[in-house]
This record gives sequence, structure tokens and C-alpha cells, in this order.
Amino acid sequence: MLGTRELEINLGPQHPSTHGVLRVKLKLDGETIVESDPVIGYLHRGCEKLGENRNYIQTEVYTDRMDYIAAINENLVYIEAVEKLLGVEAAPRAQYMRVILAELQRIASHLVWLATHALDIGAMSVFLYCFREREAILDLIEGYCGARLTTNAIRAGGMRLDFPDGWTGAAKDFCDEFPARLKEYDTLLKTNRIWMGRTKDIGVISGEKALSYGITGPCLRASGVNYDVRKAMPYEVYSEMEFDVPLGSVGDTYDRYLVRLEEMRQSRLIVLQALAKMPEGPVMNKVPKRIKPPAGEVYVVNEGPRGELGVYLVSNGTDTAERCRFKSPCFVNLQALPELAKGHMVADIVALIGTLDIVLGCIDR
Amino acid sequence: MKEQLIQYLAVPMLQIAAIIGVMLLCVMYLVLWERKLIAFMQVRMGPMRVGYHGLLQPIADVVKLLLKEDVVPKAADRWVHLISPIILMIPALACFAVIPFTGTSFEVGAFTIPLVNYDVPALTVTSWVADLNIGLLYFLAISSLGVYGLVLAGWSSNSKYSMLGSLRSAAQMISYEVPLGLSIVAILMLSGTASLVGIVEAQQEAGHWWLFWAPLGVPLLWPQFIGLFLYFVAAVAETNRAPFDLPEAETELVAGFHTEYSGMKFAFMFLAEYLNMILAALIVSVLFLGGWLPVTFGIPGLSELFGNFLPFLGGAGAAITGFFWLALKVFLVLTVYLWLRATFPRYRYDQLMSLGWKWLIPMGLAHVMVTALFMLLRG
Amino acid sequence: MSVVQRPELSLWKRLFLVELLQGMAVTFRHWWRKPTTEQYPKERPKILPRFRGIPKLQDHPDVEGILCIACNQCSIICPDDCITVLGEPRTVGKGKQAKVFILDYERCCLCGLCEEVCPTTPVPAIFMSHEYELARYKRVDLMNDMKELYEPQPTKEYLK
Amino acid sequence: MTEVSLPLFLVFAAVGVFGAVMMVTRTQPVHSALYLVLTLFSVAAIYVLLHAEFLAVVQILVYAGGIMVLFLFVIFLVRPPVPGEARWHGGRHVLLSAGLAVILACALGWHFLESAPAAAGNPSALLEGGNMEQVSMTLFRYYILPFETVSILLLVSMIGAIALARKGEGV
Repeated sequence: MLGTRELEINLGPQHPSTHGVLRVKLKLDGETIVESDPVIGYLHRGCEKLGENRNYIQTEVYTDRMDYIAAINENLVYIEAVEKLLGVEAAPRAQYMRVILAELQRIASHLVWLATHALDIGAMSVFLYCFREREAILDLIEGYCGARLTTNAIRAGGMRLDFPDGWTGAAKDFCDEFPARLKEYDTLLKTNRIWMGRTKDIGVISGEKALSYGITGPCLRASGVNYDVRKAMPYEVYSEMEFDVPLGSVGDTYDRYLVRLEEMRQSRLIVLQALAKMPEGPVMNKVPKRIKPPAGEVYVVNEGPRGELGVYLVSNGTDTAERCRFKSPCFVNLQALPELAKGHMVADIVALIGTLDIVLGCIDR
Repeated sequence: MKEQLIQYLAVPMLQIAAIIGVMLLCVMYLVLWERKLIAFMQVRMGPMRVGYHGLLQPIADVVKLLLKEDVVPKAADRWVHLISPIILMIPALACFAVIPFTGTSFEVGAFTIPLVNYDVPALTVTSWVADLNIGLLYFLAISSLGVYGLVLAGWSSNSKYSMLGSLRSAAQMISYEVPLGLSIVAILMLSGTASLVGIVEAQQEAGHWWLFWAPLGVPLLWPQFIGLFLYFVAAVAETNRAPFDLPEAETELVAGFHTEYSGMKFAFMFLAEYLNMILAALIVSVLFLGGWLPVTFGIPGLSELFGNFLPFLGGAGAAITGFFWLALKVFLVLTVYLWLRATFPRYRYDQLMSLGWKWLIPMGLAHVMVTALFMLLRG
Repeated sequence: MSVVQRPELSLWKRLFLVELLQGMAVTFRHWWRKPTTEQYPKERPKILPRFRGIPKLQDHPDVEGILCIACNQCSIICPDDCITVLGEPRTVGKGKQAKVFILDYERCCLCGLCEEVCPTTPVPAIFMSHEYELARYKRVDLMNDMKELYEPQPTKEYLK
Repeated sequence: MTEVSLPLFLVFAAVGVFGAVMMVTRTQPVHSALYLVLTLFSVAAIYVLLHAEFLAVVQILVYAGGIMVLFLFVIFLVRPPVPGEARWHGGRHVLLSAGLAVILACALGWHFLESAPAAAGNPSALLEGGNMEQVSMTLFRYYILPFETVSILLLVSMIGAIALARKGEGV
């Protein structure tokens, strides 16, 4: 006689909360999610193939456009791979500069995450407050390299340019002002009962399961696994920096929120330390103008804002890579969405897409 | 017969026309105030282009909505799709019939209509269209009809998002009508009448707003604060405003029940939503905040001073003063509405339901009991 | 490493909606802060010295004639192949100079590599200008030849 | 009835009958429900004409505002409409329903003819001070025991319905 049927819904690709162009096929029982199936590929631009057809200098331009929220981290990991192929090291001052810029970019990226995540859950004002602070960071980045998002700032052997006059002072000013702003976000969200209700115990994933999915970055640490590339295999001058790796205890959306907020505080500390320790000197080591690394292959990882960014390069001795592959943390993290979403309400799916902090440019490449 | 016709047909018609006109204007500027206020709270500026600081923006918006193409989905039920914005709009407007905007009535002297040489006798025009002895119930009954508009809009669009939005809204409005009604019951008991005019007059007699009703003479024991809180929360939920704006939660359901609406039909839905907001604020002001009574009401000396600050206009001055105080109260209540929207995240559907059924309804029942108890003890 | 604290609401805070009111206080304070909005066409953004706008050509008073030596390096490094250069013998001195220089803004990604590789002294012949308004009515307007590349873009004045 | 209310009554009665007829003849359940709402409204309007404002408001509040919305809810949820599925069941059903209608009309007519003068009651008492007081006095003073008994009965049936509906879920 009477039976129930599942309702199928297409969340995206045209939808206000899909962070780019993601499509999620949802099967609902009432408002409860029975099954969710992310469909990707709407933003595919063939960055990896382009990396095999453009030379090493040109390919960096494409890395800007993969994870457009955190371009400097993408630049950095790619250039590190090229440097490893070439067998050169960055100039000491440049290494500090890279850390400063990468950490600022991490703060900016986390701010975008917080902004969109809060907006997904309905807190409008946090969105604009976060973008105000991000604007300050983007101004710093623009002041350094001339572009806000598509930075193209790092070169094999060091940095393209030194910091302009007054830049370090401005960066310090930002770091001084930032904790007060973070406190405001805490007042609006951290202890807010609606926010807690919407995030606590939503999308719980255990450390073991997170590892088996291959999740990295804040999402993994929120599940209590202490793995941060900056600590595990330090690159650049991270071994000289003192910072804390925040871990979560439950592994739910609220933990992921707390972990990322704490990471912003730690990133700020790293920036301050690096600014204080930065030596004087040239920013570029001697590197041939035409980059022609010897034949060989490398795989380099570093810690992006979303997790472990990886680059795999195979050189055949010419100025163009034989193989160029990028490991995107977002892609791996998104895999866990069906697992996280199962049994939650349809409103939670947007919170979960938000909490995974995906950038579709990075997933589809 | 003719006099009756004027008294019972012509005057109410004019009143209705005036209320609709003024309220539509209010809605236009409420939208602008919403955009401006939320912008200020988000360190933005809001509309700045049309007119001085965007003051003509509402007019531009109306023109835009009027000229927009009316899109009806192919699989939609055309008739229901057409009438649901109207169904949404009519109850919202009909509720204004019982609202007393000011206490003193206007005296209109006898005059002659020139062309037809018709003598209109002297009239006393009140600020309300009808003073029903069941005014509050009328408000509850009529406002509960708005849900049809939402439900049918969602169903007739033949879209899954619209459908989910309308189902949510129906459940939400039905469940929050109960705490809304319960919070009103205490006021009903205090006033001893369900007429909105009677309720304000009862406050005038009591010498204070019902919000500050202090039973047993204890100065800072104001049980109606709970009533106000209950009413306000329930009204925010009834009007589908943040943080309870689930039927149109844009991050989940795109735009909820009005996803498939455009142009004039969308404008109607939009108007109805804001009319309901104004209505809820009016009811709060009348029930708890003393309606047209001045803000200083109950403070000796000041009360008389601000009761009529246009004494040279006589009765009309008092009427305008009352109108001003009511408008001020409504404006403040609406500002709180918008403030909430600028601050809070959105509840989830099940949380909203449990808040309504597990907290607000028991609280409402307890509130009625407590008020009744205090009234009994007082004798 | 350290485990983040998960705050719990105390009963007192729960009952009196303390944290909700605190949140409202934050938005209320922001009400009175100066807006960060930039009224764009009316107010112009502050351009920082290193800003990378659209690439343009320039000459230098120390060098006679056209600064560009048609070495094609910018055209080679360009990841989007948006530069076309044809050379001719220099009118003054020896070497080459640009005869045709076409820049397709439609494809340009503003990466700045062309400026970086330009070998001319004392300034690079192709440089990242501070112009950023690229909207045109026709796509063909985005193809710029040498004459247009030398001209600074006229800036419209917005009164309103 | 006064001179104004007679034409009004005729209008509302006609609308009510029209709504009722349309309700039973529509194939689309949602349309039927909407016509039923129309009928309920005209009945409420007739209550107003009879000076039973309270009853009119309650009619709208309970039937139109509450029960019919739940009806719509159920119609939406049960299954999407399949056009053309509803069939005309032939003469047998028409005969049966016509017969029932005639019997109902006879019964009602007989009742009203028999007891018309007595049923009018005392209209002046109804008009005094609004009939909300009248209704509440009747319900909560004179008939408090039956009223409470009925509410307990309703509560029990409600709980029973919930228990039956959730049987399969092991509650």
C-alpha cells in the first residue's frame, strides 16, 4: 500500500554553496541523507598536461591557478620540486621569506574557509569580517609580488624580489592586530549555541578512518592524528620555528573549526618568528637562466592550508618535464564526504562541504 | 442609508487604501533599511548609487521587479503557481485591519463633494479599520493562512528544492503558531479582552505597559519579559527570518519555496514576507509595548509631556503623536529583527523543531500558568 | 602538539543567552566602525608600486629610438603565447628593433614573466603597467598593436 | 437577517456550494483541497453573518489554518500526482452517491422543518459582549466535565495513533 521512496537531489553544479563547481548527487529519506556522491571535473583545465608542455618556469604560472585560494603554497611546493631536480638550494633569506609568505597565505586561506563555512551555516557577518582581514593579507602579498591571487612569486633558487621597504613593518602590524579580530570571530561563533549545534557531532570521522581515506591537513589533525608535514619532514626553515600542532579530540566539524582557528594563531606566531630571525643577504642563489634539470624524478610534499600538497616531476634533461603530477589534498579529502554525510540532514551537507575546505580548482586541476 | 453607506463602506475603503499604500511604502524602505543596517554591521555601505546614499534604491528595485520577465517552469501547475503569491499577500494585508495605529480619532468636518454636489456629513474616523472584539484571534487565524501561499508555491513549482522549502515552512509555521498563541494568552488574561484597541486601553488604565507588569508590587519582577521573548522568537520563526529562515535557506535550498519565481510574483512574495515582519512588530508594540502610548508612559510628569507634543493641533496632534510613538516602537523592534539576521548562524530543521516543541511550548504553558497564578494572588 | 579545548556553555550562560547577546554586541560595535567599502569607479584603488597590470611597451630617453630590440624572449617565455614580435634593422645604431608587436590581452594572464626576461637596459621595454581596466566591447579591441601598447589607457572620469 | 446580509448570504452560500462541487469533481487532489478551503471560508463567512464571529475565526484557525494544511502535507508527501490516473467509476457510484445525498437532504430538511423555531435560541444573548465569553462559559463552566473527557479521549487516540504508526520501528 504505502511505501517510502528516496528523494534524489542534485546539489550543484549551480548551487550557492558548492565552493566552485561541485555537484553532489544526494539521496534523501525525508531530510536525512542516505547517500551522497560528489561529482567533480567541472573546473578541469588540464594543469598537469600543461605542465608537461610548458617549461619549468612557465608551469609555475599554472600552479597559481590550481589552488587559487593558496597560490603561494602551490608555487612553493612546485618550485621545491624543481629545486630538488636541479639540486640547488634557496638563498637563506629567501627561505625565511618563503615561510613568511606561505604562512600569511595559510592564514588568508583559512580566513576564506572560515568565511565561506560560516556563510554556509548562515552567519553572514563573519563572512565579511574574514574577508576584511584577508584583504589585509592580500594587500601584503600584492605589495610584495604585484598580484593578489595569481602570485607567481617564487623562483628556483630563491625569490624573485626582496621585500619592499616597509613591508616587514606592515606584516608585523597585521600580526599585532590579528588576535583581536580572531577574538571577535570566537565571540560570534565559537561559543554560540547555534554554531555549536550545527557543528558538534556532525561528520565525525575517527583518526584511523581518516588515515585510511588518506585525509591530510587540518581535517586529519582534527581527528587526533598528529601529522603535519612541517613537523614530520621539515622543509625550508620550519625546523627552526617553534610552533604547536593543534589536534582535535572528537573529529567532528566543530573540532575542524577549532583546529583551523588555532592554526591561524600558530601561523601568526611563525610569521613573527620568521620576521625576527630573517637574515640579510641576497634573495637569489646562482641558478642558470634556462632551467634544464638533469634526468631524474622527484616527489616533494609540503603542508598546504588544506593538507599535504605534493608534486611529482620526471625530468628527461630538457627544459620541459616529462611527467608532471600534482597531489591535491582537497581531492583526497572530498572522498570522505559520503562517509561524513551519511545519516545527517540535508542542511549538514553544506556544513560538511565547508568543513572539508575544498577548492575545486585544486581538485579538478 | 446614505450615511450608513459612507460610514460602513466609503470610510473603510479609504482606510484600507491608505493602509495598503502606506504599508507598501514602509516595506520598500524597510528593505532599504535592512540592506543598509546589515551593511553597516558588516563594515560595508549598502546601496549608495540611486539617490543620496541609496535613498531611491527601493523605487529602482520596484521598477526592476515590475519589468522582469515572468518565468513559469514548464512542468508547473500554472494556476496554482499564479495564485500562491496572491494567497501569500492577502492574509498579510488583511491582518492590518485590526491594528490600532493611534488612540485618538480624527474629526472630519462636513464638506461637499464639488461635482456631484453631495454633502458629506461630519465624521469621526478612527485609526483602525475594524475594532473586533476577537481582534487577536482574527490576527492569529488570518496570519495562519499565509502558510498556504508557501506550501502551494513550493508544490506548484514542481521543483525539489521548492518542495523541500515549502514542506519545511509548513511544518515550521504550524509548530510556531502554538508558542505564539501561548505567549499572547497571558496578555489576553491581563487585558480581559481580545480587542487590540481594548488591550492598549487596558494598559493605559493599568498605568504601565504590559511588559512592565509587576505582580505583587515587586519592582523588578516582570514575567511578561518571558512573554515578549517567546512572542518574539515565535514571530521570527513565523515570518521565516534569520536565524529561522529555513524555508528559504539559500545555502541549502537555493531560495526555498520561491526558487522558481521571478518578476512580479516574486515581488509579491517578498512584499508578503516584509509585511508579515511589520505586522509582527506592530503586534509586539501593541501587546507588550503599549501601542500608541508614549515611550515615557508610566513615568510621572514625562508621560504627559510626551503624550501630545503637538498640542496646538488639538485632537489631531494627539493622534499624530500616538502614531509617532507606535512607529518608533515598530522601527526599534524591526531593527532588532535585522540585527539578529546580521549576527546569528542558521538553525537546522530538526533543531528548530525541537526548540519549538521542547522549549518554547512548555515555556509558553508555564508562562500562562505563572501569569495566572500571579493574577490570582493579586486578586 | 596540543589538543584544542572544546568549550561548553555553562548553565548560567545557557539560561540568560549570554553568548548570543555578546555576539550581538560584536555586530553592534561594527555598526559604528568605518566601512571598508571602496566606491570603485568614483574612488580609485591605491596602486602599489609593484602592481602587475596589463603589459605595455615603453621607451627610455637614454636610448634613441625604440627600446625593444625584438629579441623575442618575452614571446618565448609567455605561457599563453600571447605576444607576437617581428623585428627589422634598427633605424639608429646596430641590431634589431620591433617592427610589429602584438599583445593579445584576451589571453594574457598577467604573470609578469615577459617583464622579467626582457633584457633591455636601463628599463625593460615591456613592463607591467598599472592599468587594470580591461573590459572592451569587442574581442578584437583586446588585440593591441605597437601603437596602442605605447599609449597609456585613457581613464574615464566618473562623477557620480 | 437584515437587508444587507441576505444578498451576502446568497453569495457566500453559492461560493460554498460551488467549492464543494468543484472539490469532488477535480482529479488533481491539491485542487480538490483548495476548493475545500474555499468552502470552509464561505462557511466561516456565513458564521459571521449569523453573528457567530468567534466560531468563524475558530473555523478558519482550526480547519483552514491547521487541518487543511496537514491535508496538503499528506497529499504532497504520499506521492506525486499522475495525470489522468483518476478514473470515472461509472453509473453505479453516481447512483449511490445521489441516493445518499437525497437521504441526507431529506433528513436535514425534516429536522429543520420540525424544530426551526426552537433552534433559533435567543439571538440577543449571543450579541451581548461578544460570543467568546458565551462559548467559554458554556465550555468551561457548564460543560466542563464532558469537555475534559473529550479532550482526554482525543489525547488517548492521538497517542494510540502515534504508537500504531511507529510500530514497525520498534518503539
